Amino acid sequence: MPDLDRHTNPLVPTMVKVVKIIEETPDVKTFYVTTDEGIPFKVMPGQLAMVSQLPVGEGMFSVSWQAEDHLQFAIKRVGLLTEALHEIEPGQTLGIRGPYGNGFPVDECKGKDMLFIGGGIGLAPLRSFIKYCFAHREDYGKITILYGARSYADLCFKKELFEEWPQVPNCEVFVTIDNPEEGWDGHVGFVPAYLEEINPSPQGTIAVTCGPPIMIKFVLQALEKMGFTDDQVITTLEMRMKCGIGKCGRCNIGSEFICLDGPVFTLAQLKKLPPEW
Amino acid sequence: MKVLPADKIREALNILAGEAEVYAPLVRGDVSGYIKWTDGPGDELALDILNTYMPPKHIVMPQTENMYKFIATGKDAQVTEIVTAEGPRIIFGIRGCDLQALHALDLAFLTRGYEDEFYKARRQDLAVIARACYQPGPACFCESMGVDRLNPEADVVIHVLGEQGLAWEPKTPKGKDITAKLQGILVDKEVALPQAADMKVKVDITGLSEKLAGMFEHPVWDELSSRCMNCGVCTYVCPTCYCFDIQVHNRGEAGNRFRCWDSCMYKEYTQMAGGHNPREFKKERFRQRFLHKLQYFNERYGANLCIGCGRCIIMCPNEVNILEIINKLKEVQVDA
Amino acid sequence: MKSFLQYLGIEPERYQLAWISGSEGQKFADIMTHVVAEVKKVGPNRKLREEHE
Amino acid sequence: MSDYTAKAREIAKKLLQDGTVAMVLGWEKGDEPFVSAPAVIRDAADVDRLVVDEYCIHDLATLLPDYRDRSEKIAIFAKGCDSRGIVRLIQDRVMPRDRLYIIGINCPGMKDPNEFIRAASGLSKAKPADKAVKCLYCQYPNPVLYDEVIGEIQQPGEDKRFAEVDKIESMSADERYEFFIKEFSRCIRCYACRNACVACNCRTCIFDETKPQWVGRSTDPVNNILYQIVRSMHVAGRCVECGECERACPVGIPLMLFNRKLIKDVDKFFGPYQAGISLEDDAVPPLSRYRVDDPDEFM
Repeated sequence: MPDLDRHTNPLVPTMVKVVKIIEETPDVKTFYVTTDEGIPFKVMPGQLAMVSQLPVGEGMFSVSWQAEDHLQFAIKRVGLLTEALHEIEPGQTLGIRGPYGNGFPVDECKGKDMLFIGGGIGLAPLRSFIKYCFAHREDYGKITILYGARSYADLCFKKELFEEWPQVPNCEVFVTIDNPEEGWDGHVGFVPAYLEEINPSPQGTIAVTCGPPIMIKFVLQALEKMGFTDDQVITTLEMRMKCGIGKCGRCNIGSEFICLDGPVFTLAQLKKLPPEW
Repeated sequence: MKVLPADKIREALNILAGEAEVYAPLVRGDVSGYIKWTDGPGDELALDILNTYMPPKHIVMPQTENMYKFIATGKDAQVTEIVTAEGPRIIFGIRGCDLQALHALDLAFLTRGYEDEFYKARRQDLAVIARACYQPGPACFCESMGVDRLNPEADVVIHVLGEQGLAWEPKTPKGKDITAKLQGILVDKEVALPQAADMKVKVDITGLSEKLAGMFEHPVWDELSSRCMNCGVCTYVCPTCYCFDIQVHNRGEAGNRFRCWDSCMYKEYTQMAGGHNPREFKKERFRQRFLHKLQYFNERYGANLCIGCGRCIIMCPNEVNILEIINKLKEVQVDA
Repeated sequence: MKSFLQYLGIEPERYQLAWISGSEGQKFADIMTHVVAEVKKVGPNRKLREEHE
Repeated sequence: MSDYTAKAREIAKKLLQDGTVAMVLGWEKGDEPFVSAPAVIRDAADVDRLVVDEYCIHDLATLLPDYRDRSEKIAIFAKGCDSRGIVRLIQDRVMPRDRLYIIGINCPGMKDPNEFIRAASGLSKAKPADKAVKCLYCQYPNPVLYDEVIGEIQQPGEDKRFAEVDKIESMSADERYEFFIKEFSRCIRCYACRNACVACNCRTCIFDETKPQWVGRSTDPVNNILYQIVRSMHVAGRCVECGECERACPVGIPLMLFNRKLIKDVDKFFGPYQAGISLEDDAVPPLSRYRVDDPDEFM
């Protein structure tokens, strides 16, 4: 009989407690989870974890930040599990297993200027990398963050976006919303178009993008137009996942499994895979 | 050569079943499969049919397999038991094709990153008594898929001699242990092994995996998939298809999470909560199945995920035929 | 449905259907009493239960 | 049926050549004489691939929903049972009548290629039958709807469709339950019965629905039988008795015992009614319409 507290079975969750819940937008909440002994496991920016609410179900989420004593997940309400998660209150026990996936290439990006382009809930995975860059500020050059959502209400992490991140040295934050609305005097328009307006230089820069598939598609085109090479562009993919360990089969794109070999790919890697994402 | 006389086969299986779960090719009503040997009424040991309809994969990955039990009360939740099915198992009479399928499953479940502990528990104490296959069937093409049907890599190899019983050839220490248990009923005898018939169907797949890498968007997939109706028969009767789903079952506070076979043929398989489905249509799902078998698995693990048993050809209600597909894929021109 | 469940071997007493308007409180009570009495007659159901370990 | 093929090729060639249709859904030969397989022909030069012989058992109408969101006109070969399936698809608004050119086949009954393949494969010792199980009780050998028809008018056999249902009904409740549990214990939940069914044409099937999930995915006799209860109730009054579900079943579950029971009940409570024999308004399946005098007994 395996030891339930210290089992090593990658398909069986460890129990964690939700200690704090933040309402980011009408349909996004951030959950802080931890155990009595501290964080359940260490994660690198961009890595994933399988979160389960017993008995509802399990879902793969990107860890939006690993703090000293807890993990954060920003979760959008889209399906059965996420609806259930949005109902819970602090003190709830959840299951968690991971970390899964490759994460962002934080070391390879050292010494570069960083351009982060996010849309909607796509900022959640980017945030782990952005905050990592801030925590190791001297390792990275200029940091540019471009973020858009449908409306002001739909912007995630507002406090960081408007108050904290713009204060970081050598960091610029651009925010846009899809349609004009009262009280918003910032930029209006889609992310790819705004990106072209800002027209960042590809020189010594790594672009990291995450968002809805259609946004990613146009952002990639825009970056290419601006002269970014395929090696300079990083994106994260999503697929339906069940096991998280490259066994159950469904999250493959070609012979790569998103849960194991991804979710982070450079555009150069993606172009070698079948266009099924 | 050791020989297990025909009239002692049942006795031998009963002896082995006393110490391990024994899975043997049995016919039970309309179906045949590697079914747990209980010497029960209605089960007929099938050494005289070519192969069983259902593959032996369920021995290492049951169609429904409990993973762990839990209790969830209010805000609390805990896992109460991890169900790992350890213990000795013996597969009796498996052929080279199905054995190679098992090796492909080993690659998927035990290599490249994580080990699947549920699979491993069932696999590690598994002994294989494989059968040399002298008379391949008309849909068989295992040799083209690299199977050694006459010398399967197993703990014991048996050769079916008809009325004389089975020639019994232990190959490994594990096989010698099993043989020792049958000491009383095995006899030493000179026997002539059967004459091996040639395999009628041959297909050369050299270079196919590489060619397919450039054919993802080829229009031929439309034509090839037109006949398919996207049911999951081929994936479930395939000894190498291993995709699974993880599901939960609960009654009140207690429940268990289990996994069950899943199929890339179903729309739900890749349906994401947010609505997007990367393999929304029949063609995409069909293509996924064949590319997984003939290209992706090869790229990742260096082996084919098809072992030429022919079950999918035999069972498909709409006559989709993997041989025909391989041949057409080989024929089409790919623009460089 | 009733006929079909019966065909599967389920006792017909276990599946009953009636139209009751929101205003027919007494009818609701009567029918529920009737259903309970009928089901008690056939005893606990052992069929179509998930014996899922 | 020896002259059917030549006639079929001639018709298909003309339709493709004069642009009446963009594609033809028919059959072609596989690599064994007893294999005929569904085929899509788009080019008049390919019509010689077409065959119509005694192994053309597949209901091609099952493939029509693949083309529902397009606009090309399709020629389709249809036996009696298949034509009833086409009526279903038209009534269910899956395929408009004017997108179809139906080439009817007066059908003397088919052989099941799968029985032959299985017998030849060495996996089974069963002998293939001269007439497929699904054709034994056929009451509609001649198409009910067509633009053109091939072959001699066929006479249906004696109507013994419900003989086996009657047999089950004469058993005790416990015997019936035991019988069905035993049959369904071997179901592998491959959903071939669903996918082979022309009445199963929902865009999102209830069994693929995950929000919520209606039927458990675990394979055990009870969940298997619940799956089949839902499936057969879903096609009650719409099943055209083509028998494809039972033919497609890889483990030989007698699924028509479910369908025929429901056909019998629908006919008894709402009838006389036969699914898919007419496009008239009053031929809409009884469970798809409301009438104040609908009987309560079916509920």
